[in-house]
Amino acid sequence: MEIDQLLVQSLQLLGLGMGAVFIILTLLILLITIVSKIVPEEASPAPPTAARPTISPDHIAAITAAIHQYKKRR
Amino acid sequence: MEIDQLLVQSLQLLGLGMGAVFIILTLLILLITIVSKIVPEEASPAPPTAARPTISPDHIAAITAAIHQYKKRR
Amino acid sequence: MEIDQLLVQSLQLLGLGMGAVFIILTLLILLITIVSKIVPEEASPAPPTAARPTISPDHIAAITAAIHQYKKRR
Amino acid sequence: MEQGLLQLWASTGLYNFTIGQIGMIVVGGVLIYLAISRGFEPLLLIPIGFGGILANIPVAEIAGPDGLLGILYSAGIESGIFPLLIFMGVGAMTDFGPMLSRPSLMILGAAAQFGIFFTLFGAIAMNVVPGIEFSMADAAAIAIIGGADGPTAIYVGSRLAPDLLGAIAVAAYSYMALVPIIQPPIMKALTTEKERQTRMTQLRHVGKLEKILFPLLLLLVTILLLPSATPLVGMLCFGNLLKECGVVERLSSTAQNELINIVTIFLGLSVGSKLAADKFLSAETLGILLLGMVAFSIGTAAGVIMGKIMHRVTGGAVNPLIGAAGVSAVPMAARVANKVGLQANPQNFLLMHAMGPNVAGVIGSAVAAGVLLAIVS
Amino acid sequence: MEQGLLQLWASTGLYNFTIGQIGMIVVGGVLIYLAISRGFEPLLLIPIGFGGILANIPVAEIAGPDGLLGILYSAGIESGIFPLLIFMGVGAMTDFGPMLSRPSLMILGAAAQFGIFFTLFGAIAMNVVPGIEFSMADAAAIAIIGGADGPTAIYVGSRLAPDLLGAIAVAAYSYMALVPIIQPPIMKALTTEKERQTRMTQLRHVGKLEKILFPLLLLLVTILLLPSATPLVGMLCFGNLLKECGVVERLSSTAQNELINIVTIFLGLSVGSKLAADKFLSAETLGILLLGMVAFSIGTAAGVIMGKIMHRVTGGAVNPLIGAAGVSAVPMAARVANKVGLQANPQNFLLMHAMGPNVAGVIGSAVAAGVLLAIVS
Amino acid sequence: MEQGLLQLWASTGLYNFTIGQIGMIVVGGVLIYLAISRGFEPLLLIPIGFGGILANIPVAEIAGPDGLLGILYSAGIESGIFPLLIFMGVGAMTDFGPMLSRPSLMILGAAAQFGIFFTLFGAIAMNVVPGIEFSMADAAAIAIIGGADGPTAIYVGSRLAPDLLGAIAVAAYSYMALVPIIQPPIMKALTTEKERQTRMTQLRHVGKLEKILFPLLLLLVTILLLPSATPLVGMLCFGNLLKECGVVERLSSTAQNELINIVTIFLGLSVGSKLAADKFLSAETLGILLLGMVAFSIGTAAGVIMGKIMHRVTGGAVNPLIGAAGVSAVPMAARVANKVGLQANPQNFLLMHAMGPNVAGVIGSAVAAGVLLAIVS
Ligand code: NA
Ligand code: NA
Ligand code: NA
Repeated sequence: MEIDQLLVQSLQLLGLGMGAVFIILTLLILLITIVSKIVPEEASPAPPTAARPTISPDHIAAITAAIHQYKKRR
Repeated sequence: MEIDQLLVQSLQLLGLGMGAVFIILTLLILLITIVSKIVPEEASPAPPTAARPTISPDHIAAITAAIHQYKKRR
Repeated sequence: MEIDQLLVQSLQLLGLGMGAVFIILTLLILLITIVSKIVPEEASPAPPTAARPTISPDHIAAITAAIHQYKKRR
Repeated sequence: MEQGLLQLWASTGLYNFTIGQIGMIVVGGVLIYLAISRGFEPLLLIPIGFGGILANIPVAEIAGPDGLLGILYSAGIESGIFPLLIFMGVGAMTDFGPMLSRPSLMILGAAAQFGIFFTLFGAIAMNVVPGIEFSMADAAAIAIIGGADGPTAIYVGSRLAPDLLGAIAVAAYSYMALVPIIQPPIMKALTTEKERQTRMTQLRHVGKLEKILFPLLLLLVTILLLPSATPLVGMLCFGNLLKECGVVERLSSTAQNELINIVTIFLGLSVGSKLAADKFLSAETLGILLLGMVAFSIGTAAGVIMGKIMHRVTGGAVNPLIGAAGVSAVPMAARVANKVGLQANPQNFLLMHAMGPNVAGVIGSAVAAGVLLAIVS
Repeated sequence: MEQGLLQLWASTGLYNFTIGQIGMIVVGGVLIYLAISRGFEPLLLIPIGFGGILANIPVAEIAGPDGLLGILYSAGIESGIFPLLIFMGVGAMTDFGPMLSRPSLMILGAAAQFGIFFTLFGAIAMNVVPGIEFSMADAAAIAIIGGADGPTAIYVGSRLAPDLLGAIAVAAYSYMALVPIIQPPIMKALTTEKERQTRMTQLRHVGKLEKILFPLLLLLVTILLLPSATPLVGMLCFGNLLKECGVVERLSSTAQNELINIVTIFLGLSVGSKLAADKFLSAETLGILLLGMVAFSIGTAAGVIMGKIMHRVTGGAVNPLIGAAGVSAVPMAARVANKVGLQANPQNFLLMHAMGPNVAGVIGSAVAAGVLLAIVS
Repeated sequence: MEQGLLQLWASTGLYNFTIGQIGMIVVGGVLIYLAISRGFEPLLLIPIGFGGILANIPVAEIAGPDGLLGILYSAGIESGIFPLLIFMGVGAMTDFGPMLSRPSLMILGAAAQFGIFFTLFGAIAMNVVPGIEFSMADAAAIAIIGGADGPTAIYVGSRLAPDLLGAIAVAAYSYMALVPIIQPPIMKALTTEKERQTRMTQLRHVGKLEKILFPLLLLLVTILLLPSATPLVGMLCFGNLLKECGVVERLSSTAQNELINIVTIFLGLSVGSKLAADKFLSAETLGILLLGMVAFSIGTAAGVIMGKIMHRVTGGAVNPLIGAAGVSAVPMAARVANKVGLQANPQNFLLMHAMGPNVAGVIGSAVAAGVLLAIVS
């Protein structure tokens, strides 16, 4: 293909591509905004609670046992 | 194949299949029972010991160190 | 192939192989020695420091929280 | 420019959608919804549902031979590798202790397989319905839903009726999730209040050596009598041996964690790739869903009835409710048995007693799968 | 003996080296050096660099069709599986919360993709230089470097211009590592001190349900408008759904840890296998490196300019610096925005505000990739 | 019905067994027994033994081209991928520090490779025994057992003599497990009490940079002199670089944990698939077992003799016992050297001193493998 033709085609791609990117992201902005209005407000979780799920009951059991052993050893 | 023939065949499969399942599981019951008689009785492990292996020495070391740091911080 | 020929060939392989192994490992000894001279001496790390990195801040946070919960439960 | 725009427009989903694809994307979404908000076997139904969505996207050909799902399907499902690795992981996660401590209860896990073979018959009979045409292989693949065991169903389905695999897998996992709804009415209808109140004696302790020997014994019996079941049973036994032998902890841990997780993701997506509109949206899928329900119900009933027989024979030492756990659907069915038992008698903890028939049901349906593969294929 | 010695000598590297191979082994060593001592994206550049060394060893043919790297390449890159699995892992690691809390900032992630398409034009224009010959497919593959997203670049590169893949991947990851050096001068040149001092209000809390719905919405929009982007976007959404749905913790954990680690090792080595001397040591590689730099710079500039526009439009509610994060290069570009912001105003914490455009940039470049794949291939 | 019964009976193992298959299932069972109750390299011998059982099940064809083991074998062993990934994991687990702190001891790891090449000669000589016919390739594959390194043996075996792979792998791992029984008598016979009492001075500290440079140096030397060894040595170096460079902790961790575990399971099962009766139950297997024993013994002796030479040359600074660790069999052989040293002098801790020759032995046998692959194949 001639370079002129390629240049024209790449300019077209620039237009199409940026167009697609903007259209899709704009659509997403709209949808996200709509969803955030529709979705019932969550009670924002209290900070101390948020920390809890990272510690599984197994972990706590293990740590509890470890503390036990630690105390016994001394 | 005619449906009649298929129905007959599927009835045969019902017999063969349930037969195989029962024979194999019954044989297993026998074998398991025999094995449980032959195998020397294990001293059943004391319950507190059973809990221990889930905490590795590394873990205990880590936790011990953590308790240390925790105490120091306060 | 005649077995005599194979035996001769395997003797050759013995020579070539052991030669290659010794040459390569000797070369490595030389290179390692040279590198150990060139590379600036590291301050050898203090032993207590070495133990620390195995406990991540997250871990400490988790354990701290666990200790908290443990204390509360009692 | 105009040409480019046209080309882009012609490549949009909006331009290319068929109604069937839209339907299947909705089906995929429903599966994901059920998995997330109703807790329907999410580990499998989320990947399957998502795979179903991806497979029905126009133009992209993700389930085509060069697409991600197509490649995963042919590498892992067509070859049988994925379900076998899952079975290995299941073996590495399963404690056969409760079963070994009272082996006679395994007979409950045998009885419940009646659901499979009755459904086979039912699937063939369904051929009288116009629009439905099940071959013997199709019928066998559908019947295995009654095994209430996901990897077994996918393994048999992929071997005997790959076109129906999507519907079979969806039915199998959906009904496994529905076990708490399907089973209790059947269990209650077939038992008296007094039977349900039966308490069972504590289980004997099972030694380490017995647990190590069991997978080897199971494999041996299967080799001698039903080699066609050995891929499934063998991998189950291998996984269990890794777990019980105590000397390859790192392999056992990987088999029941990272490896099974990786394979679950791939298997789910691959199975989802079979949720293609033309195969799924048909009278046959309705038939499969209906037959799957029948299979679960009959299996449950057969297990409970065998439980009643054992109740009589043992002079009341067996609570017939645990027979329902024989369908497998591990560990859901055992929990259901426990729950129904607690309703009859709040002191009546059947969970560990039901685990025996429950895991025996896994073996039972693997054996049933072996029979079907040996004779039908 | 003599013959054996000769055979052995004729099989040494010393006897068989070409100057190009030596050059590429040095290049591999330099990449490893930069990764270790400069912290240049070590997770990728160490495997890529090492793969490059292995691929240029004479005689051994490690990158040949029967060698380890060759097999990995054809199984994982040619098929597209590796970058897609990486994208799944990225999805499972990404918190879209900051983006969802202020969706309008996504427009910054769109603007920064201008770097991609401007570079496409530049690559075609570069054909006037003698010795450089870029087809439209080559140009598109090079342009995607401007997406500042590794797996996207590798996916598009492997589809459109596999011969250039080595150079494209090296350029993409190198410039991602160089973001803290490339971006600040551009950001400062295009903004006033006062603009950079702009403080932004705290982000609203985003609920769990919004986070679960987002990957499904994103997939839906992509399906409708640009199916050719759905392999990439789909796997990103799948990974993110695993993370956010909260019911498949073990799958999410595996996807973002072991699985992505395994695939990263394989992907890096495979990409390195494309650092063959005859392909890499050419004028075209210089062109690619130059164009990659242009792509990053233009993308940054476009993001910042769009940031200035938003600054005006919103009456000063948006700090234009966060526009630079729109190129993606997660999370490096967001950190750079934060750092430059702190220089202007020590109370000005932009990190979380920049994360929105930052992850939007990932989506933006996946969309751009979809356009290129739909029209060019 | 009758026909179905016959079909089922004709598909049982009982009906189809050959005596050879029964024999091999027993062999598999013995391997598993040794692994579990004697601690014989259980990580490999349990999967190999189990794979051997599965491969000899009649009818099921699990080791056939469409069976699980057959597929794993061709994907991972025939291609060489599994042993190379294991080697990467070994690299990521190996600390070359003790070797680097006193590099001269590496010569012990060279000397012990004499076991390999002497065995090559022995295998060819064994052709005079009727019923045994070893080609040069067979002999080379058998000889590598003397390298006392599992993945190297499997890699070379799969390249040069796939039919003998089962026996070679079984011999290699069995003798590695038997090192505490095979080595001490040889070590004691060749050394005086006084030599064994020799204490060694503390090791110098090895810096981080030296550790990072070592894998690159090793690779460089191998590239220059013996490219045919670079697949093995390269992956070892890659793994070690991941470990030592300190910036890709997550890749290093995955390489030495989940990834090597997964590959170990697959590799073991695949190797087991080569325990087919017709190949294994032959005079040649006996020959291989005998030659393997010879290889370990000669390698041990050669290492110890070189140790004695170094003892003299250094004026008593080297305990000759650590020469035995030069065969590799990491870390078993180093522990054996330590134990025998403690018997002679309870204050004599040789473990860390023996680790140097021990890991040097891994490099030595990889180099030997390179020579064999370059000249024999
Ligand atoms: Na079942
Ligand atoms: Na981007
Ligand atoms: Na060795």
